[in-house]
Amino acid sequence: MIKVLFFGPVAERVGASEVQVKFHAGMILQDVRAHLQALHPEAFEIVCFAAVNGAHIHDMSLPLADYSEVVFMSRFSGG
Amino acid sequence: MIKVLFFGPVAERVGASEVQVKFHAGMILQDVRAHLQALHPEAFEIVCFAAVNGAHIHDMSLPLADYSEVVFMSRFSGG
Amino acid sequence: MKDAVRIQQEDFSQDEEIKALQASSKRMGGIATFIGCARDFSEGREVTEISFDAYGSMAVAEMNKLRDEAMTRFGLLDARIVHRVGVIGAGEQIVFIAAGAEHRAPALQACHWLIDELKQCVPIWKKEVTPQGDAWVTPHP
Amino acid sequence: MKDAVRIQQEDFSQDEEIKALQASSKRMGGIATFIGCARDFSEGREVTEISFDAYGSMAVAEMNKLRDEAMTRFGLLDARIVHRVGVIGAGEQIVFIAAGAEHRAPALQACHWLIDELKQCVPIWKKEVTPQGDAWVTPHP
Repeated sequence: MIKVLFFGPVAERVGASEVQVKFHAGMILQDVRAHLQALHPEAFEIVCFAAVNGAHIHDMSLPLADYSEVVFMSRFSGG
Repeated sequence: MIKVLFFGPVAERVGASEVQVKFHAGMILQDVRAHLQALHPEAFEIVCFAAVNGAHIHDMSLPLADYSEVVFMSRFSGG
Repeated sequence: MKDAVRIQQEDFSQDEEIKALQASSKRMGGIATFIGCARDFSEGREVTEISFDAYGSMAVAEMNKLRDEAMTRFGLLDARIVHRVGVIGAGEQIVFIAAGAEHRAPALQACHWLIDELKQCVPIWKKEVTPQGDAWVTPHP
Repeated sequence: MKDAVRIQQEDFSQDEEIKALQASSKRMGGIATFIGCARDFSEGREVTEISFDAYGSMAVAEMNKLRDEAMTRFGLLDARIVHRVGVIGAGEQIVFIAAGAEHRAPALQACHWLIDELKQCVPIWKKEVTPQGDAWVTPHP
């Protein structure tokens, strides 16, 4: 199982701060993104960054391990 | 009478923080400076700025009024 | 002593933070700080409060990375970064940055660099609560 | 409330100064501060304390002029400048500058400008007290 987290404006558009995506062998980050984007197109309009296990990831072809924590994030507005 | 003040390193070299200089009609700032420089040459080696009544003065030909407050100062080192 | 890098709901004290910073070295000649505050007015709208959401674990990790990089890049003696989350009223403090160095220029430059980088790199989002409704803030690129 | 520009013997509190600064406007989004501290080491010599002499009336007048100019030049909402005189131990605070603006860049720039100008224009002199004797500090040109 992949745990996917959402925060701030993305969480508001998804309507949840956490969803689970079923893991399968050979899964890459782009698979999770494509799956969720189809379900929540409006939320993914504002997604700019992704993180896996707390690290920024730019390469959507990154292979995922089971139980990874994935986050899709909009532009930050802290400070 | 002209009141002349010294601070910090200049006061230390003069050996006083205040001296009086006798006023005379037509007196200019340079007169006071020349008089004191002759008495305290070592102090005036480090003098960089002069003030009259609390305002920076660059023109040594400034006429002085009786009871003016004159200060000869070294480079500042506050902060 | 409190951690040099923190995310917390409660307010912070500059006096406490500065004391903690100074405790790291008596060679510290200059301390620059930045405090970000909740304004009561933004882009023409009255703002009654600001609500913050954060990806806490990653935010703290990113803030620690920024602190480490600033220490090296500007030769700091110490630095601290505190960001509040939750609901913050108009006029209240949001974020605190302090940079201490032997001389003033690197402290001032590091402080400016840290707040600019924090806004770019740290996963925190703000929502402005106004009488006309709430709105997530879209940062200017 | 204490004056925004002061010369005093006693220590100051950042919390108090920041509160006073913030009280001037709820539109203040960024506050930059600079604190100068007495180092225990300077140009290779151990320093036990620093003693300050000031031409008080002119120093306060010059600090007020700097504050006014910074307010206009950087569009600040408020600014404060406090400088201590007398004898200050190693590690203690000497000078405090705070600049508050709607946004962070002018606050940070004004704070840097104010401490640079203060060192140039304000008639205050420091003497370092070391185990080898006292020495007035000659500023680098």
